[in-house]
Amino acid sequence: MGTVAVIELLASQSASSFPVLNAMIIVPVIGALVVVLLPNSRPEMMRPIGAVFASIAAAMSLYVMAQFSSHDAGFQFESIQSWIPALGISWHVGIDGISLWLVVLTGLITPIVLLAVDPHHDPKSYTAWLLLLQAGSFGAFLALDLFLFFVMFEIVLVPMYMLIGGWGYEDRRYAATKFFIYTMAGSALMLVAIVSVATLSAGEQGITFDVIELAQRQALSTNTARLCFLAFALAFVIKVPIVPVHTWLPDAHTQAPTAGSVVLAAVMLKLGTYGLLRFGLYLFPEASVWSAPTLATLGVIGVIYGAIVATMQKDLKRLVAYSSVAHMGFIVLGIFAFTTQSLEGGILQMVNHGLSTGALFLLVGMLYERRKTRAIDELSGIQSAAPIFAGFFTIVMLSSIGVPGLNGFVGEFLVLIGSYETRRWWTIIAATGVILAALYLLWAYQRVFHGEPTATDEATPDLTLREGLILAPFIAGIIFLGIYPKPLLDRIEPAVDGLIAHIENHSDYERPSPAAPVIVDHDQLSGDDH
Amino acid sequence: MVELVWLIPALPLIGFVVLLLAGKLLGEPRAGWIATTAAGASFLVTLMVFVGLLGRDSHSGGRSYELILFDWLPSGSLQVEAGFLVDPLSVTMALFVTGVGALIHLYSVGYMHGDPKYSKFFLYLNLFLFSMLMLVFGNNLVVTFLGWEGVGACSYLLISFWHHRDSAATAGKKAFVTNRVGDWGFLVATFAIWSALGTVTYTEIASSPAMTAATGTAVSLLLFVAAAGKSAQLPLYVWLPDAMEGPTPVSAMVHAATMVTSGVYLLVRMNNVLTDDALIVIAVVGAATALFAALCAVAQHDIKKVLAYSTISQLGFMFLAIGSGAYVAAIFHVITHAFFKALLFLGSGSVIHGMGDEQDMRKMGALRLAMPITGATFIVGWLAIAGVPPFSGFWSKDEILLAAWEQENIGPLLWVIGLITALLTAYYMSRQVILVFFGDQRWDEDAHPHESSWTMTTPLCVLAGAAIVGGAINLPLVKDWLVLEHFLEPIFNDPHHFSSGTTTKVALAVISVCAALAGISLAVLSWLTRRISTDRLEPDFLENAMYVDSTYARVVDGIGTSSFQGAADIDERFVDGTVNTVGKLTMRLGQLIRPAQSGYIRNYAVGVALGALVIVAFLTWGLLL
Amino acid sequence: MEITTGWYLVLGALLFIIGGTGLLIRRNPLVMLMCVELMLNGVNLSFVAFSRTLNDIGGQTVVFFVLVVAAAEVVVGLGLVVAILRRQPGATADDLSLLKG
Amino acid sequence: MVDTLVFLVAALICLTGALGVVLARNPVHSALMLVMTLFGIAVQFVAQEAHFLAAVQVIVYAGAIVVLFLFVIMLLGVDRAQNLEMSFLPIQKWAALLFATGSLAIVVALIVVVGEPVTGAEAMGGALGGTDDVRLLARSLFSDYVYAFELTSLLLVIAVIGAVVLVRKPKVTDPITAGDGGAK
Amino acid sequence: MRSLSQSVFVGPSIDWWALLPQMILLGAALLILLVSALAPQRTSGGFSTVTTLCAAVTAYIVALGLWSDVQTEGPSASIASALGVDGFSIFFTILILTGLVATALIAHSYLEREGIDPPEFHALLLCSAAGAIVMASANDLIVMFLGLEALSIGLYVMIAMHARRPEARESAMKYFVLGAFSSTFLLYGIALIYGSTGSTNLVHVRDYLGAVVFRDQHLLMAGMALLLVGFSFKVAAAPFHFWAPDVYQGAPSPVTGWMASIAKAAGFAAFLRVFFGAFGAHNADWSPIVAVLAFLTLVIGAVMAILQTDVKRMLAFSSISHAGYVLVAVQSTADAGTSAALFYLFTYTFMVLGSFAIIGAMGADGEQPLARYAGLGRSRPVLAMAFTILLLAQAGIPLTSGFVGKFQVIAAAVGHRSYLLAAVAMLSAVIGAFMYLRIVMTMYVVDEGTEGPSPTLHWTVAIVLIGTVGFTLLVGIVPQFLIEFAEDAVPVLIRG
Repeated sequence: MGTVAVIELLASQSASSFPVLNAMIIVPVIGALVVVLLPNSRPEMMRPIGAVFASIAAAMSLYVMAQFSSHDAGFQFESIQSWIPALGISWHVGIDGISLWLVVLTGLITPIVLLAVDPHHDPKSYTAWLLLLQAGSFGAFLALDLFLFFVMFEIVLVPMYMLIGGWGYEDRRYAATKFFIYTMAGSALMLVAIVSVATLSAGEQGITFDVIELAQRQALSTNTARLCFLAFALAFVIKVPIVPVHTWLPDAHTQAPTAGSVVLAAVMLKLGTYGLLRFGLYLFPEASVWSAPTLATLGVIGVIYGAIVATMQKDLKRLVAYSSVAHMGFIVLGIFAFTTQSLEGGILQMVNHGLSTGALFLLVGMLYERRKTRAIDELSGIQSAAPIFAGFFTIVMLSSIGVPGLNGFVGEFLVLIGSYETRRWWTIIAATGVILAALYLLWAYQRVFHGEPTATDEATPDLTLREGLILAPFIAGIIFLGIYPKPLLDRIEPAVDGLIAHIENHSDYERPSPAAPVIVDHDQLSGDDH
Repeated sequence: MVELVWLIPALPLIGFVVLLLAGKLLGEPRAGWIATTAAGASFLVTLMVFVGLLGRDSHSGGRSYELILFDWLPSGSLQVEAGFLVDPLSVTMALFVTGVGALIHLYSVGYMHGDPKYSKFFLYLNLFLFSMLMLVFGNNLVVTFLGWEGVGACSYLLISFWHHRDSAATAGKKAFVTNRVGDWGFLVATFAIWSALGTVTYTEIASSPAMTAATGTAVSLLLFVAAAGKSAQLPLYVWLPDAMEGPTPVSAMVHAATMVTSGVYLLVRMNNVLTDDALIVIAVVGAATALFAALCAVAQHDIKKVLAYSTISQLGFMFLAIGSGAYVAAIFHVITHAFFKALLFLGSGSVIHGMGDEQDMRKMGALRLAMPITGATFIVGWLAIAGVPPFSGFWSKDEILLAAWEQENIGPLLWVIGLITALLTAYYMSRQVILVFFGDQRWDEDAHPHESSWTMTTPLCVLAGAAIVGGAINLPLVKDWLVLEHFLEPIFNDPHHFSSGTTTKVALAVISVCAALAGISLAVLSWLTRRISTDRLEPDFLENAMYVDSTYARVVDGIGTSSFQGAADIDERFVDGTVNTVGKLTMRLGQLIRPAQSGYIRNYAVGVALGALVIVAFLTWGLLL
Repeated sequence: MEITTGWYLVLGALLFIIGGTGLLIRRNPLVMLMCVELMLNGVNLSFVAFSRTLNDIGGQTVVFFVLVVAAAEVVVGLGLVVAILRRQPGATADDLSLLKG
Repeated sequence: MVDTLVFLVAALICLTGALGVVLARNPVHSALMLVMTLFGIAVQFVAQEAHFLAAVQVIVYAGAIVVLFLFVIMLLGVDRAQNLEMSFLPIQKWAALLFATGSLAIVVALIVVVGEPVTGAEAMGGALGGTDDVRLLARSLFSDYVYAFELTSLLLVIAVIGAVVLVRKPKVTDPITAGDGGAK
Repeated sequence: MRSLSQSVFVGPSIDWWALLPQMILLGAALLILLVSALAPQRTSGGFSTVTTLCAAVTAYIVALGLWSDVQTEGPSASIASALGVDGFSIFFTILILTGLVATALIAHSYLEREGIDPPEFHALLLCSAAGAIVMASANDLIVMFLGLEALSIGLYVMIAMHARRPEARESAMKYFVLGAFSSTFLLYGIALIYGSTGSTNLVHVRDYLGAVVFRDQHLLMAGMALLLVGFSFKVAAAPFHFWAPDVYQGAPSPVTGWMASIAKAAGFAAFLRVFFGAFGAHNADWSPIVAVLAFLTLVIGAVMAILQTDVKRMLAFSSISHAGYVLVAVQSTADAGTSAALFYLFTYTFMVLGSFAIIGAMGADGEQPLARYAGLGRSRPVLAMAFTILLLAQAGIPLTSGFVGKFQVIAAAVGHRSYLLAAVAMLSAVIGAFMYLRIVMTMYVVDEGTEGPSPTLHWTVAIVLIGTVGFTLLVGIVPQFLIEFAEDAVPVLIRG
């Protein structure tokens, strides 16, 4: 019935006035309620119905994508409702090139995951939590009010916590608690910072938590701004996560159910990098420029360190988790290089990482379903038994390694070539990450898929059609983004340029102007060239 | 006609897609034929494009045609298109890539007969051909890199084609990772070029003003790192010998004719940014590699290993040429080498096939009777690589030696090294031919070797023909005969010209021929007529390739693994340990103050009383002070 | 010498302190109650002394309420003591330490 | 001169009584010592011209509360001397000592610094009128403090209920059922 | 107004409406006692409960009426300005009555199960409620003291009523001795304040402190300090908190809920009324001390809580650290801080009452081992979810009232430039979260097949749960109305 209500809502509103972003946040919540109200006697109904709602939200995100104007650097589809006027808080959501694709990703991942992964027990609460997770993530990506953002940023912990705790593996208690506490500890100081920013920049215009407004005011003194930025950064850096505050991630990923791992990797980690962009750079331009060397260094360390540690993992999921650390390191480097290419690449890389790592987790999950193990040394020669499965894995792996023609390369390349302008040596070191990426993934692949299969390996069934259909969208995305990322880049670019301009206005940073190609006649040159 | 360039890579791609979707259904041999057709068709299209290009005016850049398909990575001032560049260089490369490729496809139809993953093999081959063509035709560094990585990935897939063999799997991984080292250089070079010139498109790079000396040298060296990775130069050559784990057609195509030469192609393509300082380095490394590999080849027993090392050595020659500024010579040698080395590999494949997968030359001998065609063609290849006129190898090698001789600073030294290498080449190839086809048979009767099917022998014959006359495309002495040189001229801002007089040229040529003959006769004496005892001619030191590879392995397995493991342990114990410690400390704090909650009323009263005392003291006392 | 308010206040304070200390050192619930009474009386004394200095009757009035409170507390307190000692004869304050940690 | 003497004597009585309450080993003695203190305080009240309060003090405190104490002591038969020493908990002794000395120190300091507490406050509840403090008390009791006065009734009601509830034998005498969390 | 030594006696004017809530409660108490005395066999638990509820509701209506009056005509005072009628007092009256209703409902089934006499219990409950209201609305320190005693003595008895449990007796004794002890400090403080300002009336005290500059204010300061001690004990702020865990654990769950919510609230009401209202001029003196207390309370509460294995004890310690939050707001000495404290207390009352409703339903007191809750998520999903929401609210997770409260507290602290304290508050929230999560974990994360407990949930308790959880979420999502409510409730001392 919730569906009907939403459809009526859609029908009643004209496309222009319809607050589609709010609807995106609300529909999954309604879906969760509907699912909860369903009779327990029909467990098989839960996931499909949940998927319907998730898909409606996904459809809305696609609608937003379609209607999104690629020339507008500002926020689109904005909608502001007064929420807590007493504290200067309003329900302010909007979308721009930076958040657009993360929203779309969130929209698409959830229904797929919902249908893809069978929770084995308690489908009702499982579905409800996933839907809430989708809603929360939407909210976090769309929020333009610090309070609202913090609410969403914090609330998504609960569903994920419940998913890990309720459907995770043997060590789930530890992992779930660690995940929750670690992240909460990070955001604890951020709340203080949020309040401080709002209070200190209240001035005579009165207190507000509106991001755009605060970004324009820039009322904080340098040192205060830096302190607040550090508080923000801590929260996001833990969420990303960046070395050395990354250790919650492997545990969470390893213990989480497949769905949890996928959403965690595809969506939740992005909250960190997205937060750094939207709130770190946007609210504290000077402070972020000031801290850029440090954070870029941490990013590079993450790239190398994550890869090195990943190489030595004995658990496939842990390995993928550490590869996430490495990939996210690239993004952080890109963010704190402040060039169009690096930022665009970073944002693109967020989407790419979502696709490839998400797909990797799905594949590992499928493998676990077959073999009830994730230990690398308990598997071998799977490729002989399950060639198609191996093929899919290979494609995703190559994308994760960053082979051109697949999405992984596009993001990495842009990040690196952009960072080279401002952070030369960081980039040169980070580029060695491409070697290590090949090392750990290929080694793992060799140990799991190559070699002589044992009897049990021989028995491993190949990919079913259903699983193939689940993976298809990921593969399609991986290939498409690898070949034709233009549509994304076009929509990201204005926002990114706007952001950089904002940074330039409020700090001593100046973006490098790369040499424009100069055409010279051969004959003049031929003399002095050698 | 030139506009058809997009078809060249497209055809193999189509073949790939078809096989991907329907490979299993088509099965053997149809899958093979489809792939071969795709390759052949793309060869024909290349010919058409070639003709089209010839039809254009050779001056003022008329022979450079760019076809832009779409914007690939448009980001701010960075504009990377997916585009093709048709110019003499790319077409030259494409011609032999598709040509040799097509032949090897054909050969594989027979060679892979009966393999359970028959269709998959051709799937990979087509994909490889596609990537290779992207590499060649890419109009900018990034597209080239696409092909560059593509061929790398394909070679990974093809080397570990029989992945249930651990050796194969490892070799594939090794090839990919080692190549990645080169790719790092490629990437960084790209970044540097972009930030210096603001473009990654070849035509624009070629027409840009020179970079500062430092940047230029850095870029050149980075590009050379890339090339060294792909083209198996010191110190990154180690993957190539292992790559012989792959099926022989793969060795012929990927690891002899096409992929490994892409390093040469890259440097020639970027000839306008290479600085003299870098060129010297390239020349030296090239020469060293040539000599080193030749020495290693001397003592190999595996028929394919010999060829592998000889490939490395020949690649060294090519880089020697580049280092000496003789880009045309390099390309020339690339082409001739493609002919005879593909021929040799296919021949060896045919031998292995005929011998029932026997690769040890010590178990062969006198096979010319059992497989005449293979034998004859193999001998042609031998003469070509040995540098016996008028076979193709002679011409290209001779030109390289000449270029080395003319190198400004250390020319003579380079030339001597080249000469020795030539001698060694002649020697070990002769040794191989003798061991395989002459002498007394060392194989037991039940092996009963046999000539291979026509699908395998046809390519042999074709390639043999090419190996004989291949030199004709760039004959020295008479200016008008330098077809290739004239054809390639447009891609150079300042074409390289030989300064030596005719006498010098002739003298050098004669010397090199003598060297070749010396090598051959040495081999004949020692291996055929057994005049020289052979036991000291195969030292373990050389057989194990001077232990370079094993040293690498020891380092990687030793320090490498342990340090990585150390990092992992630190992560678990220290980094994560700290986190848990924080939690524990909080608990400890609780434990510390817990005794206060003793349960005794009077203890609690103490809390009240003393608390009151302190507060009162603070408020009153604080004022007193 | 002149007996000023200060003297009375000090006396009250001393009673208060003695009572408090007594409550800390005695474990017999009844005696603890008595100590509370001592403290209350100390307060009463201060109230009266203040009312004298301030020349204000309010202070004395308050003492009444203190008396009432004291009475009520004593009643309930003794009731508790009875209820406890009935079930645990001879129990002291220190014996009531089941709940802790 | 006389009132000085009176004060000193009464103060002495108070303090001895107080110390007696604290130090007597037998609760009965403590109770009697308490009476002594109360008398002393009554005397101080008189010296402060709070005659009526003095009377109330004697009647209510000595006459009612202390008797109640003694009654309970006898009722429960806890009129046994108990050793003070062995009853100390760890640190309790020192804590008590600290409290005593510390608060004494504060008092002394206040005497030294403040000397005579001068508060500029003027009379609020009606000036003291020498002998007829009863009337004044009554007046303030029913004007300024009438609300408090009424509230004492609430307090007494609670006290009554409390006494009844606490002291009467519980109706339900069934043993505490298992798992019901009784005494361990 | 004040009649000095005229011969004719004029009593002070009395605003009966303002008195009505207390009188209704007291009357109800007497009625219950009377009926139960006259017809003991016919006075079931139902009668007392219903009477209590009716009284509460009636008082509620009156209180709402008073609220609107105050909003329209402004605050007033009566009975010789001993009884303040301002937003503050009515805010707390409403809060206390809410708590009363909830506690009565919770107690209903509980008393039956545990064999406690309902009439006396409810009578005492009503009386202590009245005492609490007096505390909140007293403009006179002595009146406040009497209210506090009424509340406390009532509690002593209510705790001890669970006569069959040694824990109950013990905790009653502990609470009594320490309560009496600390109230003497409070009383002494009153004496000193009286001595240094000449009156026990807060209005006068404030005016006097505002007007006079002391030559030496040591008596005043000492008095202030002692008052601080007395109130800190009531709100269980460290280091005066030791009684709380033991007493909370030993007391019958409904009483624990009552203590944790209303007794605490009343304590803070008095605290704020005196220190914010009367001692506002000297806030520079007391604010630092409160800050220190807040720090200790937050940390000790949080750190001790995570060591516990008994759910009741966990919540006891957590309620200590919640007191710390309110203190953080108090030490900011601003209207914003006060309203934040009021908001926090209001929302916390609901959370804690809901929690103890569940705990009471979960079975016998004395000990509530965590293990008893294992698998509740399976056996009683709805109940478990309700508990989870209440716990997460106490952990300060967004979209619950707890978060909004925490947010305002932090805002108040930041407004007062006490960033460090704000940070400490947030971090202790994280520590606390660990403890709440342990409970949640235990309820949900169990190995396959283990069957959780299925306590019988009486409908009265169900009502309380619905109410509290609903309110917690409602305020969490749309807090505006409550924030305004709290902002209008800042104490105003006015001479009547």
